[in-house]
Amino acid sequence: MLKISADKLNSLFDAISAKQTLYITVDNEKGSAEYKKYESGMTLSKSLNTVRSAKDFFFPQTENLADFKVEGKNIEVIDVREESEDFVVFGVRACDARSFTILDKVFLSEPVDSYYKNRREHSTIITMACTKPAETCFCTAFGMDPTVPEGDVAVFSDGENYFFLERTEKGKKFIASISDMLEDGDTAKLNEVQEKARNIMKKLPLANLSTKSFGGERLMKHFNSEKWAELSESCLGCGTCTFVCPTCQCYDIRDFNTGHGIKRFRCWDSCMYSDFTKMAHGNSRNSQLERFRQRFMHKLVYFPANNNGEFGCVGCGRCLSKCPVSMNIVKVMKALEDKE
Amino acid sequence: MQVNENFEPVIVAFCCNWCSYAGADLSGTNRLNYPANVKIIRVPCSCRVNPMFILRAFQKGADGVIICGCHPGDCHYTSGNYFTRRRITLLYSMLDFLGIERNRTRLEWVSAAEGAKFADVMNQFTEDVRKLGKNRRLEDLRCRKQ
Amino acid sequence: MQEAMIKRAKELLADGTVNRVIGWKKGEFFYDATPAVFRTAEELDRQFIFDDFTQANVSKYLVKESRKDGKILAFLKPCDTYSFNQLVKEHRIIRENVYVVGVPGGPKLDIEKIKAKGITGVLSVKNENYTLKIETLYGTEEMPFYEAISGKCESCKSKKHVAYDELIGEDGEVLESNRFDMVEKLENMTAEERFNFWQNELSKCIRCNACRNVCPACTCENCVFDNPKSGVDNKAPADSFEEKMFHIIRAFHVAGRCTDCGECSRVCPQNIPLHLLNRKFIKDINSLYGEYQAGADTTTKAPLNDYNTDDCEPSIVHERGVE
Amino acid sequence: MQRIGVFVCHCGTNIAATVDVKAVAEALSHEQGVVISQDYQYMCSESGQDLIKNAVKEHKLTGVVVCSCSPRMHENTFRKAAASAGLNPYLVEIANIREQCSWIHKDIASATDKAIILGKAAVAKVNLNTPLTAGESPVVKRALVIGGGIAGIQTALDIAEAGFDVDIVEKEPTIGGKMAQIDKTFPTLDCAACILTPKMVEAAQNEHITIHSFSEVSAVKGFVGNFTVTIKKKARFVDETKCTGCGLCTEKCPMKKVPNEFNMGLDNRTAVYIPFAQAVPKVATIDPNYCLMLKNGKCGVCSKVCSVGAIDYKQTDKFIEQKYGAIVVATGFNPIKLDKYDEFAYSYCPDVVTSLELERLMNAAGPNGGTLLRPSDKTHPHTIVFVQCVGSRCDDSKGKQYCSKICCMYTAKHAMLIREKYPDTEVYVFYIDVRTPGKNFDEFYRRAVEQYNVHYIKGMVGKVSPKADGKIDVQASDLLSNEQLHINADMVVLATAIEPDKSARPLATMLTTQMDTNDFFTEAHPKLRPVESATAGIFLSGACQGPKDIPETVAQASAAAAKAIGLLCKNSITCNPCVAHSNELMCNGCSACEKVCPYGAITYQDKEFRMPDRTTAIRRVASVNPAVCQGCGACTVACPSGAMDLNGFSNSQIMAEVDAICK
Repeated sequence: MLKISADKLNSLFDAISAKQTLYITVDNEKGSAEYKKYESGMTLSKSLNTVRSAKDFFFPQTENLADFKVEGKNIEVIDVREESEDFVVFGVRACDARSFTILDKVFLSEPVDSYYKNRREHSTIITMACTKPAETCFCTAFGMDPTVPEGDVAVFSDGENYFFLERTEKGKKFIASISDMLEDGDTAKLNEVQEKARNIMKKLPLANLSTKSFGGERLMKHFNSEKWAELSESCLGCGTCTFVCPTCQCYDIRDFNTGHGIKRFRCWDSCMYSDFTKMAHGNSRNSQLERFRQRFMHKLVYFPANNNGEFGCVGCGRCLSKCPVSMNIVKVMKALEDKE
Repeated sequence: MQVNENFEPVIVAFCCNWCSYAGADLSGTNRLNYPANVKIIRVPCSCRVNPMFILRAFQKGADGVIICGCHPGDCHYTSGNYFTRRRITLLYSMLDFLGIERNRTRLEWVSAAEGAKFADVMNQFTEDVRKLGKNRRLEDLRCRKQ
Repeated sequence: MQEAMIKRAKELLADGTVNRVIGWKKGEFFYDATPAVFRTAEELDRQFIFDDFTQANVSKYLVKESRKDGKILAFLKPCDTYSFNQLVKEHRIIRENVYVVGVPGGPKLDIEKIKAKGITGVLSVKNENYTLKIETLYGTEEMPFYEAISGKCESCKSKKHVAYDELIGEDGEVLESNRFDMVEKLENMTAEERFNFWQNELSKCIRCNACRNVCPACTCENCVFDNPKSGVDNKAPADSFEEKMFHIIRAFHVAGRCTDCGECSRVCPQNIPLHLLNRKFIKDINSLYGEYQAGADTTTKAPLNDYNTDDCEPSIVHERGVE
Repeated sequence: MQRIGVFVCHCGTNIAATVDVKAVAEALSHEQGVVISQDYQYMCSESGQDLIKNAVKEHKLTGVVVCSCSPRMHENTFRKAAASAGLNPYLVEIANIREQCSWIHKDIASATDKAIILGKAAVAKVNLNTPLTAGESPVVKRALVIGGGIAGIQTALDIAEAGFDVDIVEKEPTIGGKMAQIDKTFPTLDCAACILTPKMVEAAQNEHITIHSFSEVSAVKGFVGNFTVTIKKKARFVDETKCTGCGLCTEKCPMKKVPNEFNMGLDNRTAVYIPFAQAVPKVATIDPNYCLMLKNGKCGVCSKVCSVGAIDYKQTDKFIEQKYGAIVVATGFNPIKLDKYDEFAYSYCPDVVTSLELERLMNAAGPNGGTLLRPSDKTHPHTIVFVQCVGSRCDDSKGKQYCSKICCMYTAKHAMLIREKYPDTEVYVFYIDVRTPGKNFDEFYRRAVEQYNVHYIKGMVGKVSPKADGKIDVQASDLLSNEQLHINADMVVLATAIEPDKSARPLATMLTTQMDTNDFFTEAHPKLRPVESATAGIFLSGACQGPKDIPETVAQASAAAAKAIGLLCKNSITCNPCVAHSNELMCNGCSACEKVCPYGAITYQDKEFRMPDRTTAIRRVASVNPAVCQGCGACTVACPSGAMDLNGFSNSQIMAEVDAICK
């Protein structure tokens, strides 16, 4: 497999960023990881994952859709879409990489979301295989192998070298574009590292989490479960889980009056919010129980019902560590799963 | 700091109906000049001024915000300006804490008889804000004029 | 302590003093307890937990719980009792419907602080003579107890319970804390440094509303930021203004009411030190209008609903610190 | 859909000379909702107003903006014009382009730009205006006067004279107050009782006046025009309707050692008593602290001797509730307690007395029948020292910071009366300043010095020490000659500071009126509304508002009466519609608004609501009484949820103005 030694990684980044915009994961001053536009001298984060997911690249928190210019009583509509440039994201984990497939199902099916599509097409996703999963990880429950992540290119580290594996056509082209910096490498040590990681996977506290109790066909059983009252009791109705979630894709469209025109923008919304899908007649889900149920039913029942059994969760574990009251999808799954 | 001579700050002045708005009228009656940058919004009492109004002004492009009310003890509603004083002191202190320039905000007590003071205050405040230049630290980029 | 609490809760359930108990429920791991209402002795035995990681302040839940049928037993740590009192004072909690049992406070530990040390795959933590022995998927790690103390406990203001019907364990004292040190440090920076500090911090905000929704002072029926009729409603951080507006106004709305419980910063997924905004107001109020601790009692007039005829002028801002 | 008319006034050349009015009208015609935009020479003229009226009708306007002079000049004019054309007057907004634009700017371009922006702000605001209707609230044609001293009596008499019913609530068994205790009045030296008691009788006999003596106000609800007051009639154990005031019971009562408060405790009265001969109502009262029957159940003499059977040992406090349109506070004053002034030996030397005690000592109805004798040995005093400013103008916490105002004059009066009656008595007055502003006041003081040879010494008394021989050593400094003095005195009289009656503070809370830090009631405006409190319908009479002498008190009492009559004359009062209102769905019930309301206009109630999650809940919500709210808006900022908003100056209206100005 083609590889680059760890000490040359930054020169690789320099080379990539000379051609197109490169985003890598870096540690911020508080020790948590985030995606940042690469600038010379930045070092790749050693953290397992970023606090915010990689969905931001394709589905940013706020996005201007159109401007309306108001002059007197005339209104002019201005298309504000910018031509996206090609960009590379380096260091995406398996879970986030899988989230793109889920988001694609939403945004790229008819009617296609052209804003999203535009960014997807211009992106090259370089994933990073996991070697040290956290106790909150449960991607395996959704059929992922984090030691061989998806993406355009998968990168593996054996501690001394980074190995590059093409996974798509786009990935192949990308590797070709940097091949002068890569060399063939011995994967013996890598195999060891991967084997070790796979063994850890089996020992993870959530390794036995099962999705077999969920899916479209279980709709009424789960919808009518009495457990929701207890499960949702502590929910604060904030949007933390939604906003750190790599697969949550709901948004609101709003107009902002700048004083000299209107900006129509969309922004992330959360089904946990009391004003979510508020319409002229009021709210469709009026209690926190209903809102809470909606979020998890969507991920575990409605989404698979509409997408050939694919769940709307990738097991990244972000909501497990970020929920202010430690309520999360794992607790919901365990409470609702078949007990026999 | 470099002063841009051509920069014309947008200044919002909230004036209480009973003292400061009348003071502003008096400075007009006495033909006392102050810059046209100052635009007055009439409120019943300085205690009607919600911190949200002040932030809103900065968001939409104001470079300075000044609140004027009756002198303490003279409030038409007996105690309104005492509440104003506490609220606005704390708010201005918070804006300062966030690094917003101190001279962009002010509170002055101007009575109905103090037309000259009103003009002086507005002249001084406009100059102070002009020196600071455009509000950048508390602006909404979407509202920036092209 | 946990056993004593369960025992007492079962007694109070049994003798009919209360029909529910609010406390903390065991999580998936050792550190992720969830605030929960327990209705039976069996539930308490099976799920009730009180340990180094049960940080959450349950007083806010009592806004709703105290309006339900029957009395509820609430286990409150010293800091939680301040929030509780403040909510009673504002008529948000119906005092008669709550039986408060004061329980000892922290220092609580924060799993995030352990993880921030690069320790991952954490399976259990043991405190041995103020050294934490941490079992992980990758072997055993150690770190000093004090480095894992939760941010809100690091500058604890009081170990005294200001409201309770009974106590388990001893009551403590109001403490001399160093909680204003960071505020002071910022005050001593130049305006530009302060601006850069906050610009950097607040730009991380994702407007998830965790700070607001966990805050025991933020119990509005309808928050101005959610109310389209308020004219200031917004949902998203945008171009560096909305998040400033949100956090300034939120801090202002809780000024004189915030008890400094520290929940806002604890829950922020982006680790923004939001409590510093509230502490700035508390520090200002203390120095300008006299020492005031929100929630210390249920009668004192809140500083922003009060005044003295000889209060200082806002120009005092110009006279202090660095521009 | 809004249909707004904009009218730009030239004001002759006042506006038009510096503002391009045509450009303003043109620019505003493009604003949201504007259907007509015109300029005119004089908008306030009749034809200018017609322009508005016609446009309202012709264009079916939903809002009007007049760009003209200050709204303080002609807002009402234009509101009336709009109203006469059928448009709600509160749909009119004024852009002040004269006082705040054309008159202060010289440059036409910038003045015009500013005028356009001010006009845009007014249009933005009027887009959000809502029709407002001034509410009306009926006026109960009855007044309550709290306190039956000279202030209360005068106010009650004046209100009754105008034909309105008025009740006096007096906490003592008789009306008359402090003036009844005074011997002579300055500067005329006429007898206080001779001028006061006819007024007391007049009050008692007036068919419009009801006197509730030995009573207190225990609760006040309601608002201007419609107060509901609970009056506690304290048990006096004598049936007022039966007692004839014959006084036989007081003669026969065996308990004769009760300190007589009317004579400042300088002599004794019986347990059943009538405070003084001319008391109104002249009804006996039994003091339960001393009555043997009430204390031990053994005696009953008064009951036996009472020929009309008025004695009722079983009487209890009674509460009556009455509605009033106006309330006048006349709670008066008291001398301060002197327990902190040990240097004057007041607490242990009986010959050191306060000025009010001296009044009783000199009064013909007093303990000595009008002969001035030392309280200790009943001998004639030959040297009397008066000490001024005892507790007044103090910087320390012992006394009051203010000047008690009346002491200089009554001391001159005392000195003069003593010198007149007892020429062999030497009188010394130690003073900081002598303050005698007032008609014939300075002449009066000069007479004391020049004709009566009263020794006025500028300086303070340091120490008063009773000596073994019964004399009193007064140690003082003479600031003018800069020497220390020792005066061998027989009596010392302390001109004690006065303070508001202790009942005033709880009363102010009940009335939601403001007080200053000294517990004097605060007037609505120190110059222009001196007899009104800031709370509508509550008026101030006499020393409860600040230290006053009798003529001033009476003048203010009549002024307060006039204000009360002005209110009672109306059948209903029109309320300012620009008042706060609470959106109950958003109200948290936290009471923040209530705490900042200067008028007590906000009350809370528990109401049942259907919640968004389809449950019902009882919530505590605020409601604003529009008749009491004055529209300051303090509550709107105290309210974190924005439930509280202000008509005419709503959050969205003000923000629309901000937006228009900043864009």
